[in-house]
Amino acid sequence: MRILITSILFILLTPIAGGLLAGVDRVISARMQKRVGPSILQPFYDVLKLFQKENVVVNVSQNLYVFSFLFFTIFTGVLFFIGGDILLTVFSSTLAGIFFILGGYSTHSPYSFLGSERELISMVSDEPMVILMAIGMYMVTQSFLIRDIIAFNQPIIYYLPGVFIGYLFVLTIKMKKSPFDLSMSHHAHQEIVSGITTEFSGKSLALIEIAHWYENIFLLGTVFLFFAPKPILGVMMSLIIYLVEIFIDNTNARVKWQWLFKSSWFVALCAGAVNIFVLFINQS
Amino acid sequence: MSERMIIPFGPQHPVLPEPIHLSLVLENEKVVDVLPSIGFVHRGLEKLVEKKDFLEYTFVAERICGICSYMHGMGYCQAIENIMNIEIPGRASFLRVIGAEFSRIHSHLLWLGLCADAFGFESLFMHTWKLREQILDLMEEMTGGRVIFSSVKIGGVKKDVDDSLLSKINDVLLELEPQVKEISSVFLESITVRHRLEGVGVLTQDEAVSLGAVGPMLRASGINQDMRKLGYAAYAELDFEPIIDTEGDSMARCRVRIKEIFQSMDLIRQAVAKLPQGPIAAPFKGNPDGEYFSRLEQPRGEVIYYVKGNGTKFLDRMRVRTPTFANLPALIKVLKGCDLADVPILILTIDPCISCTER
Amino acid sequence: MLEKQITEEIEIDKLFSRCAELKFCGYRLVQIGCTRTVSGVEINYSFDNNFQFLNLRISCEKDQTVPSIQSVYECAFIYENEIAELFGITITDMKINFNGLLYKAAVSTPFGETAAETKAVR
Amino acid sequence: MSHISKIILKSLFSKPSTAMYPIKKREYYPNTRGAIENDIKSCIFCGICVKKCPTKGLEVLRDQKQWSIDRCRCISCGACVTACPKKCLTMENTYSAPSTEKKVDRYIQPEDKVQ
Amino acid sequence: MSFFKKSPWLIHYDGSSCNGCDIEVLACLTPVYDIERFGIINTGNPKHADIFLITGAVNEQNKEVILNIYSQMPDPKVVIAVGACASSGGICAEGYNILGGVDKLIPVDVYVPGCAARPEAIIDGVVKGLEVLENKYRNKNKKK
Ligand code: SF4
Ligand code: SF4
Ligand code: SF4
Ligand code: SF4
Ligand code: SF4
Ligand code: SF4
Ligand code: SF4
Ligand code: SF4
Repeated sequence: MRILITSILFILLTPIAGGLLAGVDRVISARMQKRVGPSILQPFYDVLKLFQKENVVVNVSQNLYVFSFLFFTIFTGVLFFIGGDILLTVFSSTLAGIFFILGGYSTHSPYSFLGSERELISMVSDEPMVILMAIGMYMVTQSFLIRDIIAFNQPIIYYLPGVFIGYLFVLTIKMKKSPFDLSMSHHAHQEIVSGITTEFSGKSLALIEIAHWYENIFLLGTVFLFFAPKPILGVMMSLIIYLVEIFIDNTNARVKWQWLFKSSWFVALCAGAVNIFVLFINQS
Repeated sequence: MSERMIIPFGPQHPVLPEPIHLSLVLENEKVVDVLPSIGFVHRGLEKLVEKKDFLEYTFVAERICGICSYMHGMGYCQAIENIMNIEIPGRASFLRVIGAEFSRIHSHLLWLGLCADAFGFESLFMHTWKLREQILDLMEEMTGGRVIFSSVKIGGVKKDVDDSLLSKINDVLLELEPQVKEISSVFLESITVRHRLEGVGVLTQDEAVSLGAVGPMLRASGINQDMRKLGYAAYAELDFEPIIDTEGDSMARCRVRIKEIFQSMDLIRQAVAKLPQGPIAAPFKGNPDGEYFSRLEQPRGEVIYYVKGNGTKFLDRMRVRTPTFANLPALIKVLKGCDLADVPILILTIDPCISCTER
Repeated sequence: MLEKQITEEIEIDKLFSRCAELKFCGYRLVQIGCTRTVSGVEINYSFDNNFQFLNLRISCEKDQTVPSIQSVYECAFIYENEIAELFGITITDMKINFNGLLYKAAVSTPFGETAAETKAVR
Repeated sequence: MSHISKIILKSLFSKPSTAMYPIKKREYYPNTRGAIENDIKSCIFCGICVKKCPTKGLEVLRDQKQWSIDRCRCISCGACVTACPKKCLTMENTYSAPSTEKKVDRYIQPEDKVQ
Repeated sequence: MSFFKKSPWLIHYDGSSCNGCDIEVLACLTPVYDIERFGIINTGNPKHADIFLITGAVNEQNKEVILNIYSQMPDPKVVIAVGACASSGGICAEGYNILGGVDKLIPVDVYVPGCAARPEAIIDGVVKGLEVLENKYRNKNKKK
């Protein structure tokens, strides 16, 4: 019963929180650029407008992919917030990402093709670190279940500072922030136009947008995990990390995929793997 | 995975403010071949001399391009003045220098912004263009226009600048200089920016010459060539040295342009200090008869106006060879073999001005 | 400020060798431009060497052909194609030839008729 | 990175430089080139301005005492203002407003004109 | 309730403009004018756009591009012609390669005169365009 209520609450509340966070992002970015910027509710207006827009579908499978992307993103979030298995969330979020990529490939436009290719590279780049995080959490708490991880007596960050740093790095990739916004962007300054989303419009674009809200909340949730036993600190930290991501977004040029790939594996190795290794030595 | 893919780049493309079309042949994300096609902005302005008399054509010349509008008007008028032996008053020639150098600053700031945009650095784009607005405001106060100035006319300039405006020019420059310094250090020092610019699109000295490159493109490859040294307008009475760099990559071109902003500020200060009193335009009669090649240094490099008159109101020929046109061969050269992600930067690095290229 | 501008009128068949000489002496190709005359066109090849401006001029009747100088000055291709397309002049042995697809203007060879013909229309 | 951080943080905690148009109207300079107006009472319909206009945006109907300007054509070059012998044309420093139709402004001289 | 007024995304195409109007359109995005205040994003992608801003006249080559972008935009959509060139051909209308204003090709909803059109004029034009966009949406729904 509790699980059901949590799931429903998550499904209903997340778009509100996610949309607001996106609005905060827009406003703060604008202020950093010495502009006034849009209203904080702008992301909601955008999505609602997209629903009113005529739908141009390039092919049928496209919508199926978008729907699957949204479904698995929500599923990931639900799994996470009801305290399920962390490996399973990693797996299902990857699955969601794959549907998104397939959606991009399915449109046969060169821009979305290249965008999908780059998204794939981003995924390959951030995956090792994400898995290291799951392993690290297991090594500290002896459980893959998120509810056990939360119930652990101490903030996990004490044991996993390196993993945390490495995870922050890939968070920038996952949130598609500059310098790692290679695969898509809705502001017009990309050599591949809107990347994966180039061929999506109207309702399907709105669904993608909403899926990203869910994704962001899930990602901030994982940041929270590192501080779980101290909920206030945890929420504070996730919000601060979000602001840091906006800051990074505004202070960097977009890098090329080779650099993205190399740097993320490098960080995963240096910060993440070393941290895990130290843990391993201590425990044995 | 070495299948080839052709991706169309432009004419409508978010990172290109202007329509140029390139078919890029890609192998993975490497560009192996480039097939340019232009003509999207071709208006046939050169042929309009048959329909507009040589006085009216000044307005057309200014609208060859909205970025170098000032210098287009100036180059055309200089050609006519030389044919008709009109001696423009000293004050006018200094005012022309001030206008032209302000155009250069605004154009280079515009370029820096677009370049930042091309490598996905939105906040830098915004901050650079914010600085540019102050220059435009000043230009508007001086000439009446933000981009099309309608300020130069045959024989001189249309609007004089009073003392209070002159001191305002100095004040604004004083205020702007540290801000431009701050912005430019981001371009020169930020790690991610350097990652995107350094070593990208290298043009050697020999290539630059044989491909006929001009302007910052040529100077960044180590060649000392700046048409202002010809001493047109009042440049002969001002003290400056062309800015040269040796690396020949995108970073070098960026550096040259940044240094030229400060050089232009300095030139404006010199011109303001030396501005003589007197009339701002010389009267003239008759129609042009003869020919002249008028050469100017625009923000993008050397431009040539060839004007041939026949003693009537209508000119025989008015040809303009713009810097971007001369830089196209070099652009095609640097594009071959680059990464797709570098394409926008490489296109921008010649500071393309398609509208004047195609006229 | 008057810059000294030398114009050398030469025969079409001397063009190539003269360009090669200039190239050897370090001249840079500044532009190639075409102007209509009463019976044909004249083409200006402008060069610059350290601010020395030199202009080669050839006159060409409507049916004459002009040799390409691309093998001397690589960047000449862009000017030669432009002239061929807008003026309808045949340039022989072009290495890079757009075959009239550079501008793709609405009117083919908009500068095609000679000055005499335009006067008649006006 | 540090330079841009400084710029960005400074901007974040200071007032945006947005001019807030159209909430706040903008003052133009006396020199600003804008729309052409005709003081139609003193116009003599000589048609000189029509001849001088490089975009053929002006029209004079002498018999109807009408002077008209096509706002969509005018490039604010000021050639007509310079040419007018009666100096009845002026260039305002405000622009002509956007419209949903192509706008031709007609100025008709009142019958009881005093010249 | 329609949200078009709150979130108009635009695409900008430079026809054969001289860049004058062009850079003024870009200037509208920058801090001093900041049209993102109206929820506007310059998407650069016709499939995401509601407003089509065109600068410069139509010529032989770009007419297909303009038609293509226009047809790719999902309904409802609004076309704004910015500057004298886009509205009527302006100074270059007599050029041999120029067809004329944008309205020769596709229906134009708002004309912004000026050479170059000032950023303030462009903002006014876009605000006018929003009304049109809203009306188009209402009419479409009524017809259904
Ligand atoms: S860099 Fe990407 S996320 Fe940032 S403003 Fe530009 S498009 Fe948006
Ligand atoms: S080079 Fe560019 S900016 Fe300069 S006059 Fe030509 S078109 Fe204008
Ligand atoms: S380079 Fe040409 S098209 Fe570009 S802004 Fe300058 S004059 Fe205009
Ligand atoms: S410098 Fe001039 S004259 Fe001497 S060889 Fe060279 S081209 Fe001939
Ligand atoms: S030139 Fe002056 S007086 Fe003559 S028609 Fe025009 S506005 Fe009237
Ligand atoms: S300002 Fe210029 S374009 Fe406008 S009406 Fe007068 S002459 Fe014509
Ligand atoms: S408005 Fe157009 S048709 Fe009229 S003169 Fe100007 S360019 Fe020619
Ligand atoms: S209206 Fe004027 S500024 Fe705008 S594109 Fe045309 S000529 Fe250029």
